[in-house]
Order: sequence, then structure tokens, then C-alpha cells
Amino acid sequence: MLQQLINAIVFGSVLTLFSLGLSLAWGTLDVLNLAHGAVFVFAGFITYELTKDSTMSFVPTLIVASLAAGAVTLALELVAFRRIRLHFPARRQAELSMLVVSVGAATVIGEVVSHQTSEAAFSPPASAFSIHRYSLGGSVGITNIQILIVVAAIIVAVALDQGIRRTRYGRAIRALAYDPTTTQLLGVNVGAVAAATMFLAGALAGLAGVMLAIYLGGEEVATGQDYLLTAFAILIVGGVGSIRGAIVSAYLIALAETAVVAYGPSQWRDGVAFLLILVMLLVRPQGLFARRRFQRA
Amino acid sequence: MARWALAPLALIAGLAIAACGSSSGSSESGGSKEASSGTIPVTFVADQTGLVSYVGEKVIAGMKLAVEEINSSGELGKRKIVLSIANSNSDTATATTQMAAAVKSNAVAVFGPALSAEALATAPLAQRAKVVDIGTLSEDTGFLPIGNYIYRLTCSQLRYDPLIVEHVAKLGLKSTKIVYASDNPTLSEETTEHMVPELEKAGVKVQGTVGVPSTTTEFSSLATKLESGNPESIGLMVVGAANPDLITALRHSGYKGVIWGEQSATAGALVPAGELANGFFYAVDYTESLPYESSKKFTELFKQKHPKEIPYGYDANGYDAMKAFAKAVSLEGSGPVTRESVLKGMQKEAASGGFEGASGKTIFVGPEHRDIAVPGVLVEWKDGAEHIVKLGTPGLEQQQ
Amino acid sequence: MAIASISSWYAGNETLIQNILIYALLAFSVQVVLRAGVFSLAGIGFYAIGSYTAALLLKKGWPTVPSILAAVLLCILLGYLLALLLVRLRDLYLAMATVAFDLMVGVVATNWTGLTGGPLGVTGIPLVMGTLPIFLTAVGAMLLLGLLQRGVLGRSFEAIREDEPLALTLAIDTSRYRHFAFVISCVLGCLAGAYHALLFGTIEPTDAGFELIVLALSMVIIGGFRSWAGALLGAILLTWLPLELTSVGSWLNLVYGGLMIVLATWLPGGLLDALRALLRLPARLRLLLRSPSSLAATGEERG
Amino acid sequence: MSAAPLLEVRDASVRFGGVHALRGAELSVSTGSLCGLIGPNGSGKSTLVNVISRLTKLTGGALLMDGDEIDSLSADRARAAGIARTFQTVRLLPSMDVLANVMLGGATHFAQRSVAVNWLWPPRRANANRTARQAALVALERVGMAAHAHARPQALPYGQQRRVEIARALASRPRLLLLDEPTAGMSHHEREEVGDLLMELRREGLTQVLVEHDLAMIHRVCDHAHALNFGRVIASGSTQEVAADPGVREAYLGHGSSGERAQDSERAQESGPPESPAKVSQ
Repeated sequence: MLQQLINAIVFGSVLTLFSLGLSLAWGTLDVLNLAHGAVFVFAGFITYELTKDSTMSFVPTLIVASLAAGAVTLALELVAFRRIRLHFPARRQAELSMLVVSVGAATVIGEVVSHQTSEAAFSPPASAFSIHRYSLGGSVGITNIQILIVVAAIIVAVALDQGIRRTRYGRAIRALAYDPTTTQLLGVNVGAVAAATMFLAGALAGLAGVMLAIYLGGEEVATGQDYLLTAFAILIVGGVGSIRGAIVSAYLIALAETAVVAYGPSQWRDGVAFLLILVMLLVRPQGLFARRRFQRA
Repeated sequence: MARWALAPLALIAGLAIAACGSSSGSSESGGSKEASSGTIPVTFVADQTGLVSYVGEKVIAGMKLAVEEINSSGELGKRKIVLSIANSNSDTATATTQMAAAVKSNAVAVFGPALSAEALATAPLAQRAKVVDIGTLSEDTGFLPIGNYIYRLTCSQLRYDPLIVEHVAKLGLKSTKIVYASDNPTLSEETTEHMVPELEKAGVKVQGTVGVPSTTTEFSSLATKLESGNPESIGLMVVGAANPDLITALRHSGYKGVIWGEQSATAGALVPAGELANGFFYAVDYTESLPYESSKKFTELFKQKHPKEIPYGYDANGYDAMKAFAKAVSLEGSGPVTRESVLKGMQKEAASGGFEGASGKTIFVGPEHRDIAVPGVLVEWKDGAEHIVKLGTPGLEQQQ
Repeated sequence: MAIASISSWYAGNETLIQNILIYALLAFSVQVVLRAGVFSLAGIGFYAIGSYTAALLLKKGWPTVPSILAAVLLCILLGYLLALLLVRLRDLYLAMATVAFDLMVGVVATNWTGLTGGPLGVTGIPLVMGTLPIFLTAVGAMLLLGLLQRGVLGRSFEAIREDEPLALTLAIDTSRYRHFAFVISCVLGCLAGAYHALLFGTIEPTDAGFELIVLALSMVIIGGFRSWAGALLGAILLTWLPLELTSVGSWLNLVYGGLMIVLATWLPGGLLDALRALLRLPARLRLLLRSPSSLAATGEERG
Repeated sequence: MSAAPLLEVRDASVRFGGVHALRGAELSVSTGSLCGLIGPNGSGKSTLVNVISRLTKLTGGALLMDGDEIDSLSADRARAAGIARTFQTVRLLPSMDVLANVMLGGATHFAQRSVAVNWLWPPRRANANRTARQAALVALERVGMAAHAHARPQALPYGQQRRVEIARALASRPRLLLLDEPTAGMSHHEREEVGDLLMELRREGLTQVLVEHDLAMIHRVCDHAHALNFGRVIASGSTQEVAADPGVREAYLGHGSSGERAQDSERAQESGPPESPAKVSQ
């Protein structure tokens, strides 16, 4: 029971790391980035490439891989999303186009990674990060990578939450999310804020990807897609764009899925996320934590 | 009539003409198809991309190797096999489209894709066109009954269950738990219908089976669940990255017992788990160090061609499928190869006791002798390589 | 002579044509809602529901036509109920909810073993479907969808997509229109699924998964979502390309992905728009040569 | 001013979250009159038009037409009942030509009927297309745009686009026409022309509500006017009376050049309710 609670907290931290970037992009820029999962796997792949033949230590690897993931997402923003935002005035058309671009990008990134890895699962060698298990009495225990994931999730969550509340960039993001036109008129460089946001979103996916590559044992291209579907549930439950909502719902969903796997019919595990998406959208479409009222047009 | 309605109506007219004209002509003229002298065209509808591309690419590699060997050795006289690859994209519709194009072409035989849905949907096309279809890796029980032109060469786990059960019992393991991919047709059926009863029969207590969707990647909670009750062994009937991920999760959560699995752990799938996967055992139809002469020859050829890679069961599967075909052709003499002669050759080959392939002595089993069976081998994974534990016998499951 | 060559071409490409027609129906199911500004991908879930319903009824001994009709009726009913629940959601939220619905159908199909055969799916479905019924259905769908995008009715849907508050002030009951498009989409998806099952005799729960959602969306986006003709174009291209692109081999999906990025960014109207622009080019050039100033002021009425 | 009011707004209030867009606004428009609505940016004029055209729901108060409560009506029903409007910004659909745009306004009866029957019953389609076309041609003639029926709206000069918008509103022969700053951004000459058109329509008996910034315009065409500020009606009566009202003068002088910002926030509101839930909500 205690062990399963620890498992749920670790899993929730993984989901938090993964879904914060996605929430940021959707909440501020209306980009539902389906390439987020592919970028996440891409970071794991970079980690694998950096560590398989060399002795590059953990921290530099983490930084390089996260930056690479950020760069890929930034490239996507500069090549496609920016153009769409400028040229497609109708929001509905722009959203659809950006979604489709991200599907295409997910395919391209996934194909490149799977070619480089001969379509097999890959993982950094054990020498990249040696894992130890600490016993907490009885059969209950926790490994150092699990602790690292939880700590990283807390740091990232708090930093992002406070950053958006208190910094100049954070204010710009909030203004952009509320009303892009006015924000532009107020003298905010929307293009730069959008680029920074997408880079940050990608880098967060990258951070999650590196940690997961070490934690899981083996990543493959499909791994990203599976996390993506769970992350959708997190965004919907937490309220799109709400950083705190995403964090709370990440842990809630982790708890729910862990409970289903541990004590329920585990083969229905995927159903938890999908059902939550459906039920939330029907009952409380603004999410559990959004403050403003959801308007029906 | 408005201009816009013309397009669909023109389509109707066009297809109506075509359909009327073809009602008599569409009966496949397959039997009379004959290759230009000296070449033997065949088509492999392969999962080159998509879900099981990791399988498809290896089977293609093995098949190409066999074609090179056969063509250069003069095994078929001056005649040369010409292999075309058609990508099924791991999807039923594309597979059927490709198979239809293949049976329309002058191919004298076709090789089918790996996924059971694809295999089931494409085989009737081959059967109708009266062209031999050698399915690769298609395990579905509904596949062979589709017709007399349908053959298959597959490393069916069903065949190897006895090897695993025997080894579990031999190690003196009293209890086990099995986790299986609940959305995988083959694995879920095998676990509940075969592994559990056979293990119980061998005196191994099955403490429980747990189904998980194959989309699962984070296994810590599952590992905790599997460990409860301290089973002496845990069986993994899962695919892809779930193998190394489950092993990693189990070992990191402190499980000390034996972990065993099934053939999808082959082809380097366990590499990501590193040392943690040592001692993991499973059964496959080929491993690098098989002692048979024909296997050594394949291994050597493979190493020459791909010096940096390790040959695995999927490579051997493609190689053997092509070898089976070549033997059938050679048994029909040196005349022109037709679709009919390929079928006759296959029947002769089945009656004459099979052939020697990458996986060893291979025989034709099943009700109409269309199921090509290899001996198989139980291997243990240790330090990044498969080590032979026990050699199998072809058609083992028939004897049970 | 010509007829004979057409016939032999047809005989050799029948499976290709069948697949194109089935995918066209599926693509229509996505196109019809996108055109109405309803970002629903529920058609793929109904593809699964339709294929299971028709196949299971047929295996129970029902005749072909009633089996398909029953599947369609079930889908109308379920589609209507789902529309009641979901139609108030907009854009990405609706997309998300319908994707969740599709995947949920897959999860249920995998786990409700008693009804659906579980992960093994349904096999040995009688192969009762020929090309002609599929073809007639597809052509019928094209004609009806053509009607749906013509005249005031067609423009009303366009108004809803482009500017919903405006549509409301033009007396268009937008929720009723959206509802309607949603149900039509469900029926088209259902038909595609039912035909697929009866044509190939096998269904697996994974048939209508995330890959199919992406494929259907790709077809519509690559072809052009504003018209059924775009969806048809996309279905033809994506069904036929794998046959032609053997040279790219394992890079096939990379080509698709790249194509999607390029089209969505630079050509939102899809290839159909590009094709139309190309066809209009000679006429426009002629006009330009005659009187350069007249070009800006005239515009052709769009179909 | 003796005729019974066609439209009455009583104690209307609208709140968006914590923002009061209208607080207790009162308005009465008698049949056949041309009523001006003035006020600085952000005073609630557009919100009031949105309320009358039913795009915005009242949070308090009542809305009556011919003495009947119409606040429960949806926007499409309101249009079918004869309330037509134009928007502050041009909202013509760029994918259709001018005629097709105006035809949408002339098919309000068709648009209210069953979609399935409209789709599958050829006589009804043909009939609707024919009557909508006729109505559209008449309306285009009425605003002097008949010659441009097959032009693309975006190819027309701004003033003409606004005329097309008025034609689209007229095509359904409404009983009440709401005009939200129809002359914004027009040249002096164009404004005069639109003013003439409105007066002509009034002579034909069409009741109109004109939202306008320009007091001279109000003065020239309207019978009476209401001035709004902070969501309240601060003055009403004849145009001279309203123009002379000290409160109105103060509001105008005080906010006359209050800058782009307020106007834009009003524009954002005017485009109808947001189509998605709240975003970053910190």
C-alpha cells in the first residue's frame, strides 16, 4: 500500500514534468502540440547517443538533451506555427493547422529516431547513471532516480508557477493567453514571447525525456504517444493553461491509474484517462481549477 | 444537370463500364502467368514501416540474404529469383492493396506480412488468384484454413510453450505470475489458454495473470503488484520495450526471483535493460550459436553481409521462408516456373520432409502439411547475448 | 478495345479501388464536420462501432443489408446522443473529447471479450461485400455531400465555420446545424467500418486506433477540407502512394509527415485548392492580358 | 414619439465576470423611429446592441419587443423575429462573393427549418435559393451595390463593404435594424451617403437603432438619442437635448481621446463570447 503510494507519487511527478510544457503551449498560444511526445522521446534518444559510447556524465547530458528538445520545438515554432499565426486570421483555422503541423512533426521526429535506433527500444547504459534502491523498511523502498524525478518535478513546478506569477516574461505570457491583440498593442513582442514559450515547452519535454530514459529501462518512439494521451487527460482535468491545475491533476491521474493497475482490472488502465477526459469535458469543461467561467458560444 | 454533379456521375459511368467488362475477365489468370525465361519474380508484402517495422526490416534482410545465396550458388540452375518488396505499412488496407498488386503482377509466389489482421485479410487474395502465399510470422489459427495455397513459416510461441514450461519446472520453481499484453491477440490467448494450464500441469503454481495494455510504459505499480505473494518466477508475455521496462522495474523494486519471457524479447529487445536482464530466458526459432550446419552457414553469410549486426530470429525467418520457396522450385525441375509449379513444388517439399534452413531441420506439419515448423531453441540472455539452454525438436507441439 | 483495357485495369486494381472507396467514406466523415467548423474526430470511433455491429450481426446469421442498416441505425442513435453531450464543446476541446471517445471505444472493444472477441477481434466474417455496393454508397455520399455544400445551405455551414456569432445573427440555428453535421459524420464513419469488416472478413480492436485517426485527418488536410472532392483526393493519394513510393521504402511516413507540415503551413486549402488555382491559371492569365485591372474586382463563385 | 415602443429595454444589466458592461440601462425605441445611441468607448453601446440582437444574455432586467419578453430568445430566433444587425467591424465571408453573402441574410426563413429537409428536399432548396437571391438583389439595389454583386468582398473599398453589410441585414426585411457604427472609418462623403440611406429607410418605415460616435451624424439623421456612459443611460431625448446635456459633454470631453486601449477591449467583447474557456488563470 505504502509502496503503491510512492509509485503513484513518482508516476505523478513524471506526468507533471511531461504535461507542463504541453499546458503552457496550449494555454498561451493555442497550440495543441502533438509533437510533444515525439520531442520527449527525441531527448531520450539524444541522451542515449551522448552516453552510449562516451563517458559524458549525467548533468551535462541532461542539459544538452533538454536544450536539443527545446531547439526542435523552437524550430517548429519558427518554421510553421509563427507563419500560421500571422497568416491565418481565423482562430479556428489556425488551431487546426497548428494541430496538423504538430502531427506531421511528430511523424518526422519519430521516424528519424526510429531509423537511428533500428526501430528498437533504446536506453542509456547503466554507467550513465547508477541506480540504487533505498529501503524504507520491509519491502518498501525507493530508488535514487525516483527521488530525482520527484525533486525535479517539484522544482520545475514551483519555478514555472512562480515565474509566471512574478516575472516580466510571466506577465507577458499571461497577457498573451488572455488577449493576443491587446498584448501586441501594449508593446509586448509577441513573436519573441511565443518563441520563448515553445522553447521552454520543448525543453521541459526534454527534461522529462532524459529522466524517463534512465528510469524506464527502455524508450521507444511509441512511448511518447502514450504519455501524450495521458497528458491530454491532465490538461482537461486541470483546466487548460492552469499550471497549478496541471500539477494537481497529474498526481490525481497518477493515483487513479496506479489504483487501477494495483487493485483493479489493470487491462482497463488506458480507459481511466480517456474516461476522465470525456467526463470532465461533459461535467466541468473548464477543468477543476480554472477560475474564469467557461463560455459557451 | 449541374456541373458539379458530373464528377461523381462520370465516376459511376467509368466504373460501370469497367465492371461490366471485367465480370468475365476478372477470373484470375494466375496459373498461366509465367516469368520471362531465367527470372523467378516473387513479391514480399512486408511491414517495412509502421507498428512492426522492426520485424519487417529484419525479415526483409534475411530474405535478401537467401536470394543472394540462392542466385549465386546456382541452386536453381541459370534461373534467378527477383524479389520485390511491397510496403504494407503495418496496416490492413495498405497490405491488401499491395497484395492485390502483387497477385496481379507476374510474381509466381508471394510472402505475406506479419500482423495477424494483415495476414488474414491478404491471404484470400492470394488464394483466389491461385498463388502460393507463404505467411511470415502469422500466428492466427484462422490463417491456414483460408485455402490450399496458404503456407506459413512462423516462430509460434505455441510451439515453444513446452520448452519454457519444462525449463521452469526443471529449475524447481514452484510458483509463477504472468503479465501479458491484454490488447495483443496472440499473447493474451496464449497466456490464458496455453501457458497457465501447461504450467499447472507441470506442477508450477500460477499465482495469477495480469493483463496490461501494451501502451503501458511505467511499470512500478505493476511491479509492486507482481511481487506481492513472492512468486518464485515471473513470466512476461509482452511486446517491445515492455520487456526491458518490466525487467528494470521489477529489479529496481527489489525482485530477486527468476524472470522468463517469450520470443518478442529477442532481436536485442533486452539490450536497454543491461545487466538487469541477465538470466532471463525465452524460446526462439534461431539464435546465433545454433549448432546445425545450415544455421552456421546462415550465420556466416549474415556476418559477411552485416558485420556490425547480430542475426536474430526475424532474419532467420525471412531467410527460411525464401529457402522453402527455392527448394520447392528446385523440386519441380529446371523448367519454367509458374504459380502452379510452385504449389506442386511446395507439396513435394512437404512430402519429402522439408529442408535445412537457418533454424535447422525444418518440416511441414499441420492437417495439410502447410505449417512450416522449425526446431526452436530455448535461450538465456546474458551480458548482451543469447546463450543456448536447450535445443527443440520440430513439430514439438504436434507430439503433445 | 478501350473498354477491354479499362476492364483489365479494373480487375487488377479492384482491391485498391475498394480501399480507396472505404477510406473516402472515412475521409468524408471527417471532412463533413470540419467544413461545418465542428472539429470532431468521432467518425473513427463509429468506424469501429459500425464494423463490429455489422460483423457480429452477420455472423449471427442476419442478412447483409439488415446488418448494415442496423449498424447505421445504431450509429445514428449513438451519434445523436453523443452530439447532445459534446456539441457544446468547441474546437480543440471537441477534438480532444472525440479522440478520447474513439480510444475509449478501442479500450472497450479490447476488454469486453464476451461481445467483441477481445484482442483477437472478430474473424471469419462472411465475405459478402462486393465493390459495387461500396462504390454506389461512395458515389451517393459524394452527391449528397455535394448538395450539402451547395446553395444557401452549404454557405450556412461555411458561415458557421468562419464566424459563428455572425451565423447566429443570420437566423442560423448553429447548434442544430452542428448537431446535424456530427451525426452525418458518425454515419459515414460507420459505413466505412462496416464495409471494411465485410470486405476483408476480419476486425481487430486496434484497427480504429490513433493511427487511423491520424490517417483520416491527414487525408482530409492533404486533399483539402473545404470540399468532399478534397477528401476524395486525399483518400486516393494516401491509399495509392504506398504502391508508388516503394523507392522511399522505410521513409514513407517521413514523406507523409513532411507533406503534412508543408501543406498545413503553406496551403491550408489542401491540394484541391492548389489544383483549382492551377486550373484557373490559364483563364486568369488571359484576363490579365486583356485588362489587368479587372482581375481584382472579379471573382468566380466557388463550388 | 406618440407611437407604442417597438423595443423596450428595462433596467438591463450585464456582467462579464467582475466587469459590469451594463448596469440598469433603459431604452425605448418607438416604431418607425431612428434612434441614436452615443457614448464614449467602452460605455456599453456595443453590449446593448449585443443584448438586443440576443448574442449576449442579460444578467438582470428585461427586454421587450411589442410588449413581449424576448430575453429568452436565441440570436437566430431574434433574427427570424425581425431583429437584424450589422457589426462594428466588417464581417463578410471572404470565401463567397457579395451576392452570396447577402443571400445568407435573405434566407432567414429557410435557415430556421429542419436541416435534413432543407438538404434532401429539392423543391425547398430551389425555392430558398431563388427567394434568397431575389431578396439579395433587391437589398443590393437598395444600397446601391447591385453592380458589384459578383465581386469578392475583400476586393471592394471599405465603404462599399459596409454597404454590403447593411444589404445583408436588410435582405430579410427586418422590423428592427441595429447598426453598430456603420460609418466608422469612412470618408466624409461616404458618411453622408450612408446617412442619406438611413434616412430613406426610415421614411419607408424601418425602425433603426444607430450606434454612432459622431454627434453631427446623430444630429443629422436621428429622431431621438440615448447617451450611455459606464453602462448606464445618462441622457435621452431629442438629439439637441442629448447633445446639450452637461453629463454627455463631460463624458465626451473626459474620454474623447482616451486612447486605443478601451476601444480594443470593447472590440474584443463585441466579437461575441470567447469560444474557449479561460486560459492561464493564475
